[in-house]
Amino acid sequence: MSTAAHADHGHDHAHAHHEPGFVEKYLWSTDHKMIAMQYLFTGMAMALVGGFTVYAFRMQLAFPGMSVPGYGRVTATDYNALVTTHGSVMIFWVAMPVLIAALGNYLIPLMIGCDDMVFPRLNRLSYQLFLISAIILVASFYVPGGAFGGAWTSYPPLSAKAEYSLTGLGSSMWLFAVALEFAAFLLGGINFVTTVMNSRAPGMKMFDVPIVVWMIIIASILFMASVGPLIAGAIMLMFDQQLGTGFFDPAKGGDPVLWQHLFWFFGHPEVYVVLLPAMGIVAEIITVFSRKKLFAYKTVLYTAIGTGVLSFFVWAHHQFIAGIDPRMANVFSVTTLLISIPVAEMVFVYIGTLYGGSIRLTTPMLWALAFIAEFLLGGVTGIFLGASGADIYFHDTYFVVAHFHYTFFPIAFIGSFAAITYWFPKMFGKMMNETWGKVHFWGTIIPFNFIFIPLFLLGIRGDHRRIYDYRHFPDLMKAGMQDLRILATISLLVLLAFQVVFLVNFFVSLFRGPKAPMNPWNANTLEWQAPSPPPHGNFPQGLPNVYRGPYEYSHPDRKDDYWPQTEPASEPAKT
Amino acid sequence: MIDQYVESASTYAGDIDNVILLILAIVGFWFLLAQAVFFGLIFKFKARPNVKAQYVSGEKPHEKRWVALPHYATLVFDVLIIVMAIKVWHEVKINLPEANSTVRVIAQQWAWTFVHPGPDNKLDTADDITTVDELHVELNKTYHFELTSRDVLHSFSVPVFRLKQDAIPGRIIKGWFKPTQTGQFDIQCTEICGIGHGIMPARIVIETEAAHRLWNQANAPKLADAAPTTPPTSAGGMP
Amino acid sequence: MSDTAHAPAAPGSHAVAHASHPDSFYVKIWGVLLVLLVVSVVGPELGIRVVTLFTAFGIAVVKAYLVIKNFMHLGVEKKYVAYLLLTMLALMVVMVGGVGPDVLRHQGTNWDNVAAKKAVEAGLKAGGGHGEHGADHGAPAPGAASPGEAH
Amino acid sequence: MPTGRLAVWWLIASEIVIFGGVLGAYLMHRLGHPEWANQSMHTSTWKGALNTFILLTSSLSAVLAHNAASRGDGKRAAKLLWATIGGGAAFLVVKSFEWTAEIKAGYTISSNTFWSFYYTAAGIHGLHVIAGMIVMMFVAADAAKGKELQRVENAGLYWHFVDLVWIFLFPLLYIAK
Repeated sequence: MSTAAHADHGHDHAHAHHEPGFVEKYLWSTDHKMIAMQYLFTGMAMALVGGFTVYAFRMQLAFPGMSVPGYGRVTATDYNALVTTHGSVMIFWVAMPVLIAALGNYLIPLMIGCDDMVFPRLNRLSYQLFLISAIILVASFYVPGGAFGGAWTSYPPLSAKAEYSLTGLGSSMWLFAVALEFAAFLLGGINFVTTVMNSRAPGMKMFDVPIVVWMIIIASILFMASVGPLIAGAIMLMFDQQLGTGFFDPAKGGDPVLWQHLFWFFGHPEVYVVLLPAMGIVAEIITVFSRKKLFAYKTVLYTAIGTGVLSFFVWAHHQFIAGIDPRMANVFSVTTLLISIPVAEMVFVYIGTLYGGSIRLTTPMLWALAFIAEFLLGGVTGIFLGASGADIYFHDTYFVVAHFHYTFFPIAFIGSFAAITYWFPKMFGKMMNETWGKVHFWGTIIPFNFIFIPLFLLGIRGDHRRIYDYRHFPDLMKAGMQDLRILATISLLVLLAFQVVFLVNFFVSLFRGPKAPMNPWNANTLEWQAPSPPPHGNFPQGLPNVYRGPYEYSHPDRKDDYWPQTEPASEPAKT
Repeated sequence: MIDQYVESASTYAGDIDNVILLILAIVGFWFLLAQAVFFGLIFKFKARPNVKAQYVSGEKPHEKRWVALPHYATLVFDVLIIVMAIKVWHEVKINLPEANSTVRVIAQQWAWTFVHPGPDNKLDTADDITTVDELHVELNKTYHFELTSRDVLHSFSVPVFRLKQDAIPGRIIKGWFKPTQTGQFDIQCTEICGIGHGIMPARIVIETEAAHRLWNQANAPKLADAAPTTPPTSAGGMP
Repeated sequence: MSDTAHAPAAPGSHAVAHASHPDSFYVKIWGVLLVLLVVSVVGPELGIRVVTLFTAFGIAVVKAYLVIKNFMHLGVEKKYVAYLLLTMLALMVVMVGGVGPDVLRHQGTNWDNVAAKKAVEAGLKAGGGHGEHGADHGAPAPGAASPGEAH
Repeated sequence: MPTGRLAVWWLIASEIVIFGGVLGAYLMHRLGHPEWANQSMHTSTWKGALNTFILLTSSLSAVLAHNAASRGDGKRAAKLLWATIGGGAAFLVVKSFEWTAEIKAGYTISSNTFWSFYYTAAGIHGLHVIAGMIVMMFVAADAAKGKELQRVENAGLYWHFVDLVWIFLFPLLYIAK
């Protein structure tokens, strides 16, 4: 399978016959590892944008009318733009590039034992489109009217007409940026899928592929299959904005509900697009640090596929009270609760993996375990929202906000921190500082819960979303409610402050950290058989052969508690 | 649980609260159990010197059972939750009981217009009472509402009723409520509708029969000048 | 996933790999497609609704099948490709099935799309006569902004 | 399966849902709006049929190019690819005459939702035609020198897909009146 692929793309990138210059090495590279780094650093930079926006609008909520240090007064217009940007940036420009693009690009060729993606130039193009989309999004803050403020769901007619949104240009820039980003990830997804199908190392059968690679592939396929209608919808909405068509305008014979469906037909699978890679990362880390074989590999795989398939049948639970026919809500309520089964099963499997292990609480392991603990709360609170009767009350309250932050924060941040701390030695050839890693861990996890538990309580008390000043609502200013808002904001400030620890640790370790050995965690998967960091072409000693699955830890026949996938069975166990 | 924080002022508020409570009990139990098992395993199997981890593939039937059993339990409880949730959903959103009166709710950027039927209890007559940002209803009477919007999406949310429904331009959406408690409460717009989304509060005033009659009489337009003050069809796509 | 460029063979008459079809085979398929095109244009001229639907959409499906099978060689392609494409089509059916009750229909349980109903009514009224339609193009379809006579 | 062809299949799969979104939305509106028949009667069936003919014929030359390429005859493959590109160009010429006539008659993208769908669906398809033509120019240039002959099939696959989309657009936009 690999021969055809290698023959096919051999011409695509010259195998570094000359020393590449700075631009060629860092900015115009076709090397999958460099592109992964570009995605990672762009994603981190966009996380700072997303973090700054949340800082500004949470300050406004806790201390309405104050001049926020570093931002100024948050007006109603600003508030909407900040909330919208926060949502879109964190999902499309942080979670997607870091979890799928950066880790997918970095890990897929290394973990399946090939020298690069099958389409390296397509890969570079994909990153460039992504970068342009990020620039357009940030630039939309500086155009007349300001950035789009119609929430990340961008429901028309508000998003379709400048006279309603008052941000004509900002809306179009937001929409164009999102559509461009989708195009970038479509190209990336095609590249991932074909690479894994055609370039696996000799001997690597379907069930020898590490779970994280499987998850990224399933996520890419989910993305490809769900994003089409929204790309079509984005073109239609763009025409509504710029050419005066009426696809979503009831006054012209269109239908605003159509956009909601097109959006959520993508939007719900999108949740699993980012969830599955994070789940995959956790699978890699908990097996390595509990020295255990993954409990029921095939079950994990099938539940992931089942989740993916089911995710196409649940989208309208976002629209229960949005004006869809109430009878359809019954259908979607049933499918939504059914999807809890495969997701719960995946969590049970991970908990089962811990049984009988030898658990080492290193920084990456702490993050992976925290993912499970926190995601559980995010998962179970989803039941309240998927059950149509209960959703009538909770829809569009802070309960929803808290619920999806308990899923998305573990996905986008806990998952990313787990991945970065785990693969840092491979990526940069240096070890990260464990002590500061743990300080950062506790400094993130504790305030995280103190942000969102108050938001659950506020949601139960009826706080609705996207309101810049609750003083207009007497029932929402009852005793204690403002205190909860202030508590959430103060916790956010603490959480943000601790991210400085991470950045300092990251860059100090990058430049000054102790040199990392080839396989610091005694892991089985192929990337740990390449030098740290891997050179261009990944495996200078020749592309590896694979003899077994990725999770053969603590095998009873072996003295070592790990058994690399590349080690031939006949050789005596290393001592 | 909810009524400790937010008054319960409609006939179905208690039913919605009960569904929430039921879900809380079910998922709360499983959540705590899962967390207990999870943390228990972490502490029990912390790395100790010279103790090798066990080799468990999880593929054998007796091992798989540990995942399969909770999986069936999830299914059973899912079905229970679905049944309860859909029952309440039908009560609130699908079955409309006979109404004593009908009000019209029109959302726009960024205000609510409420059309009350007036003393004759019929809409689209000369004595209709149109108010802005204030809805007057009578205790223990079943109301239908006809909801629409003039421009963008809005959402008509009355937390004390546990009622929420989006307003869509070009569509009329019907629903119902029956107030069970007098008082003044918030009406919120819960769908982002532009820069004024945060300044779109309204109040609902639930009155006794006598007080409501007085309000009707005081505010009903005099028939002489009825025509100019009561636009029977304001530009809301309404009948 | 094997290295061979094509699946070994499909059963029956397609036992030969597709690349070995002579050019004349493709010209024949093209001829069939052209005949079908003519039928699909002439059929609706008869003005019978069933014939129109069958000739327009039935024949489109047949044409698509011929192109996919013979020009794109899906018949001798790996099976999973066909499944992949069918899955995508099935997803679109799911989407239309889920969206239809809200968008295709103009009223349902406790809701009424008065804007769309008005547009239909006004459009049918305006389109009663044939011919001089250059005139009504500019008029925006009436909708929610102008109140309707809904019930 | 060769990587290039595999990638084209995945590309086609993801394009199916993009066109599926537009056409699904159109279909739902069309079935709910019988009055659109009064608009669609102003589309030109014979121009649509002519374009169908052009695309079917260009698909034939694309598959013949693939046949030539699989025999190793790069020169003939390149010639046939250029014929396919010519077909695409002819398609666009017909399309531009058609649209000019319609816009002159007052049917623009914003006249009515039928026309919005008409121009949007055909416009997205037209962009795919242009993209296919550009790709084929590069492939033809290589094939003429006998290089990268496997790409002839991949470009052809994509072109057949563009043809397929038109096969469905034609009855949806032109015939159903």
